[in-house]
Amino acid sequence: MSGKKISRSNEGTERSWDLKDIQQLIDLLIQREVAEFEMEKDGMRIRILRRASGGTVLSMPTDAAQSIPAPSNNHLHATPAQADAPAASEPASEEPLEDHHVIKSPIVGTFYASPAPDAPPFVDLGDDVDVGQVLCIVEAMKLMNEIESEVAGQIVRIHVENGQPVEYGQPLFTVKPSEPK
Amino acid sequence: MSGKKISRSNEGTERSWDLKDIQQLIDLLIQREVAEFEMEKDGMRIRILRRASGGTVLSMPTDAAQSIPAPSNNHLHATPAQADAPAASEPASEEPLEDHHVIKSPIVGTFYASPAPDAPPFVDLGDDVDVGQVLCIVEAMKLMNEIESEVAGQIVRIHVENGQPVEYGQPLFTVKPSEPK
Amino acid sequence: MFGKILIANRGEIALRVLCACKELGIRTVAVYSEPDRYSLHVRFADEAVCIGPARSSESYLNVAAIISAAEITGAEAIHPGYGFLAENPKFAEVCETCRLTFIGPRPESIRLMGDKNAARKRMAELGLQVLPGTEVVKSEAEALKAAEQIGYPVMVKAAAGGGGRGMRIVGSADELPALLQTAQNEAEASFGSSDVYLEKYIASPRHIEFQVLADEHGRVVHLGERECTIQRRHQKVLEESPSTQVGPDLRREVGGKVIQALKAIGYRNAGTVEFLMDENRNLYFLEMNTRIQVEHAVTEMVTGLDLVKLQIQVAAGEALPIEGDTIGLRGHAIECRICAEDAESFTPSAGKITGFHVPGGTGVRVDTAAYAESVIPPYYDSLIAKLVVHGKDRTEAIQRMRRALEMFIVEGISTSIPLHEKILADPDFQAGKFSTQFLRRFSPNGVG
Amino acid sequence: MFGKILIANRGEIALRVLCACKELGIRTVAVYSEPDRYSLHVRFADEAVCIGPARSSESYLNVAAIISAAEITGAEAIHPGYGFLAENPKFAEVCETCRLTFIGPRPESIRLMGDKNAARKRMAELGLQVLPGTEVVKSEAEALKAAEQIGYPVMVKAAAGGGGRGMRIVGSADELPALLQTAQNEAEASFGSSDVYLEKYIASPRHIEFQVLADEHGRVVHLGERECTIQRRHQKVLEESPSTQVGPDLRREVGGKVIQALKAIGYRNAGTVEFLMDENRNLYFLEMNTRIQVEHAVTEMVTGLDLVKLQIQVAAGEALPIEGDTIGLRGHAIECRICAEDAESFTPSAGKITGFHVPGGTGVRVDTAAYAESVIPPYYDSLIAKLVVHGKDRTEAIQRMRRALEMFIVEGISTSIPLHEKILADPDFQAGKFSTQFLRRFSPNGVG
Repeated sequence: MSGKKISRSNEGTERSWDLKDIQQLIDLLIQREVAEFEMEKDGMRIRILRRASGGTVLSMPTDAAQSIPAPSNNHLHATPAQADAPAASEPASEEPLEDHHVIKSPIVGTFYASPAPDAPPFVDLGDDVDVGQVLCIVEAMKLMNEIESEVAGQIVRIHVENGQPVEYGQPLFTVKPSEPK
Repeated sequence: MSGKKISRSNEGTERSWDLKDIQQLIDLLIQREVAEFEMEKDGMRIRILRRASGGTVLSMPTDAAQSIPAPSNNHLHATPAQADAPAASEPASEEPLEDHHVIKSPIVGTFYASPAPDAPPFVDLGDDVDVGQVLCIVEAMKLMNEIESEVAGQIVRIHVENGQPVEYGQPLFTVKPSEPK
Repeated sequence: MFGKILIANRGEIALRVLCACKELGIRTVAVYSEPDRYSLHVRFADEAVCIGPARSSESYLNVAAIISAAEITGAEAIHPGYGFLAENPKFAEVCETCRLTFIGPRPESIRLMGDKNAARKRMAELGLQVLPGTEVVKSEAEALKAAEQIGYPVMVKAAAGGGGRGMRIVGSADELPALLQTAQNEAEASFGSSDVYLEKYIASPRHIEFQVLADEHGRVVHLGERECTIQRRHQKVLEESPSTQVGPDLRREVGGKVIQALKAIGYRNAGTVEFLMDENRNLYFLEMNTRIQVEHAVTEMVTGLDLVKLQIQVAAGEALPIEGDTIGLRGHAIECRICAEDAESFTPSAGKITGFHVPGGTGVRVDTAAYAESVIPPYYDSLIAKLVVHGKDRTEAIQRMRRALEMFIVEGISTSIPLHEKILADPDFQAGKFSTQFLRRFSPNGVG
Repeated sequence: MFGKILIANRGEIALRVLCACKELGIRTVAVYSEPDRYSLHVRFADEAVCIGPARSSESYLNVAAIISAAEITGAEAIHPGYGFLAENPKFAEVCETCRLTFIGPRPESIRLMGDKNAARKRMAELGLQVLPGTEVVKSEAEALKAAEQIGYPVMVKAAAGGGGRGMRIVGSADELPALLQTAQNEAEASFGSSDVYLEKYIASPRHIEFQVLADEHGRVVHLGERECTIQRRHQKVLEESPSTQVGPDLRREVGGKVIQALKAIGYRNAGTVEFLMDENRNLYFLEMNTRIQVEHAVTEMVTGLDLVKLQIQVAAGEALPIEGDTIGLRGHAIECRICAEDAESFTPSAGKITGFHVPGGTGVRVDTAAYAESVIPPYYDSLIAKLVVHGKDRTEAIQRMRRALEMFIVEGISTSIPLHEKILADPDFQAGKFSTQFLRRFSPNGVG
């Protein structure tokens, strides 16, 4: 989204800021109780906003800039797969581990876990899957689109339920990749 | 009037800011109780906002928070006496020294430096004045209101010119108080 | 026409007057108190003068400072908006003395209407119906006779009273002796005087008002009525035009009487004649407001006129470009007063607005001086925006207002938007069935 | 009436449709691309579905994703807004196939009007005047004869051409042989074909369009005209209704012909018939837009109708509640398209809006999906707001627009507000004297 966070364009002349500098800066701001810090320099821009423990501010986890929140009565937004909805209810499990791979729906449609109503699901939690293995079907306009795994590994989470509508980019499965050989 | 930036054109080359500079700056701001600081220079921009212990930010203390600026074509705002206007033109002299005392107009009206058109002014630059000494007249609704000095000391600045309209709170004189005995 | 006008007000009405001036090519002078330095009425005025500190008595009510501001800026006229100095006859006189045109009625008219009892007597003489009542009643016999004439129910009221004490509603002659005695005792205990009088009692009144405009050449017109029945503690909350209770015949009849009465007192500029309506649609003169009102926008919506421009034009001596009683009211308009207050407790909610989105689209008008990052100071009126809609009929206006309220976002402070949503969703409101008691149903303590 | 409508668009028009649905009590489904996740049309919809990444072809033009979104949410109808899929006959057909009501004309009508040449021929057959012209001219003699019939000046145009190449304006018969030759040579060099044809040349045309509405029961009405002459590179910049050049007689005459022609082709829903007007006020049919247009709001202002609501109602099979040709146009309306672009260079200006204040007050309407802290993405149309005013006459509308532009504040990005201020201040614009060339005077390189 607008991706203006930390854009390092010309990091030649200046000694550019690295993570460690930023960490020190944040610690400094905390220590000195600075509420807001903004700096722009050589195409680089840093903005740090600290929120006091009191201030109820509609923080939208990733897109903190937005002050007008998305609809709360939104049925699709309320599906467990939505990035921001479940964060409150089950934050621990939602936070994808760094090395895990999330398979998202490439289209809008209806999620089917199995090839036919009576058939067993393509995959179950804990199953090992290979690259290219079919994980589910997303039906759009009467077309059954098979969704394949992009990585080899173990299914550690199934984000949606059979028959549930999914939107573009909605997480379907989390796969823990196997150790690279 | 927007003049919300301190832009000192191009002095020297690029001594860029590092963490230590920022730390010193923040400490200075804390020490001097500055709530908000903004600076722009050679494509670099820095902004620091401190929040008083509490949170409810009704503060417009230093104005910088306002993104919609006051009118630029405002004749009264453009008088040299306005706090924010002259900062750009003569920043050194405008910044009142900590121990100096600014005598402001208690009413809206017209400033007269002397008791009558042909008479000499009540006070001149460099004059010593006593507490209660009349410094000028502000005429409002045909009434001549004598403005007295609130401190004893030396007139180091006269902010307005004879016959000039003044608004409530507009600085008239800066007095350097005499040493306390 | 004036070259420069000083606007002696703040907030949305200062902006409203400023808009009219800009459209007429008149330069504007804003005045402001210290906390209002970054207000939009300052931002958009050609000139602005700080007239004092936060406290109204030292700034927006500071006559000397305002007149001085007009003098040092060379303004030729002063528009007082509503509130503050708008109905202060002395201020209007000072303006005259200082050769500044006061954009409003003559001081005499303001003074007459400021004395509510005198105004009622005068308007009764001039043909307007007032609530039937008596002087102080000396005896039970006299009270019974008077009540018979007025017609039951009647209200016994303490002459020195207020706040509901010494007041009794009497439904029939049987009840009168006992209740008269109670009221007298209570009046004696509360106010040190047992004097009471009788007045007709309206159980479920509606508040109806007529907008008028008069020029300096003897022309007076009315622009139809507004329904202002939805009130909380005598503060209007929501207004409409036209009223569902006033048809063309009643409008013509009462409007005509209003015009005659105002011609008789030589009224000029804008004004509003307020009535109480009983269950039989009788209208009783209550009082007259000698200024532009908060709710003038609903009249603008159904007439297509710009009332503030017309105020300025007639103050400059121009003739009213409108024929009396020929105004056609088109469609239906509703205004919601959006206040910075808690919707449950009604306590004011000042502070910084962190997020702000005003609704737009067909038939929606918003008058506000607020914006994202602006600060609502705690010193003044809590009205932060007027949301006004126009529809082809009342049904469409209600639907439009509901969607507009839903799309009005104010973050950082609390507002009365939820209260308005409740009103608009109420079946009785939608059916047009309500009285000044209506809002009690939404009040935790039953105070309307 | 529909229970749920999917809005296949973004920005202000998505919000506009959403408002109409809310007022009709219809639930709404928004669709959005990834960067639009925090847009107001998502915020205010009852449901919202992400349909793809930023690129339009994969989101707002992605027919499969939009149809799927309608299916999974149970929407019964789709409103396409303007742009994107609004004039795509295949999309309208897919909707039909999927038993979704496409809120717009039938696919055949969209297809007919999408072929500009076929549309012109058909409308000429049905009685509308079109620009006189020829097929490809074979010889100088034939060209001279045809030009005589058309009347000078004429335009020689490359049959395969575009972009001004192979085009020559011919003022008289003397000039024709040489210019014909030049045009043919240029056409040959540019397009590999020397074929040219002649068309009547209008030096200072005005762009006039008629708004129409048709229901499914054979009723077609027109809602008067809009003047859309102020254009830059064939993009409308400012629109008005009515046109200073169209009086009641011309309106009735051309409006009547338009209604007849559209009845003949069985047109339904909203549409706009565009004309070029020459110096003698002859109107030549140019093309028809088979959708709601950006500038529909000026027609709403002068008619008091809600065109999007009417679109939905007729799509649901309701009869038009309007009699043909009985529409009275009240007052005058102007719309300025406020775009996120540099006012000098016209390059788009995307980014975050840091300060935002929309003007309000009498006679001002703003349609926008922008707000303070919102981000204008660089992927889509640069239109961020429509500022529309209504006045009792054109003079008042111009005064009102000037003050509204002055009070419209957008910080953080550049907008076309300064360009509009220049247009409104121009004496020729104020006098109503302009052609489609008007904006060249404000362009550094003279490109209008």
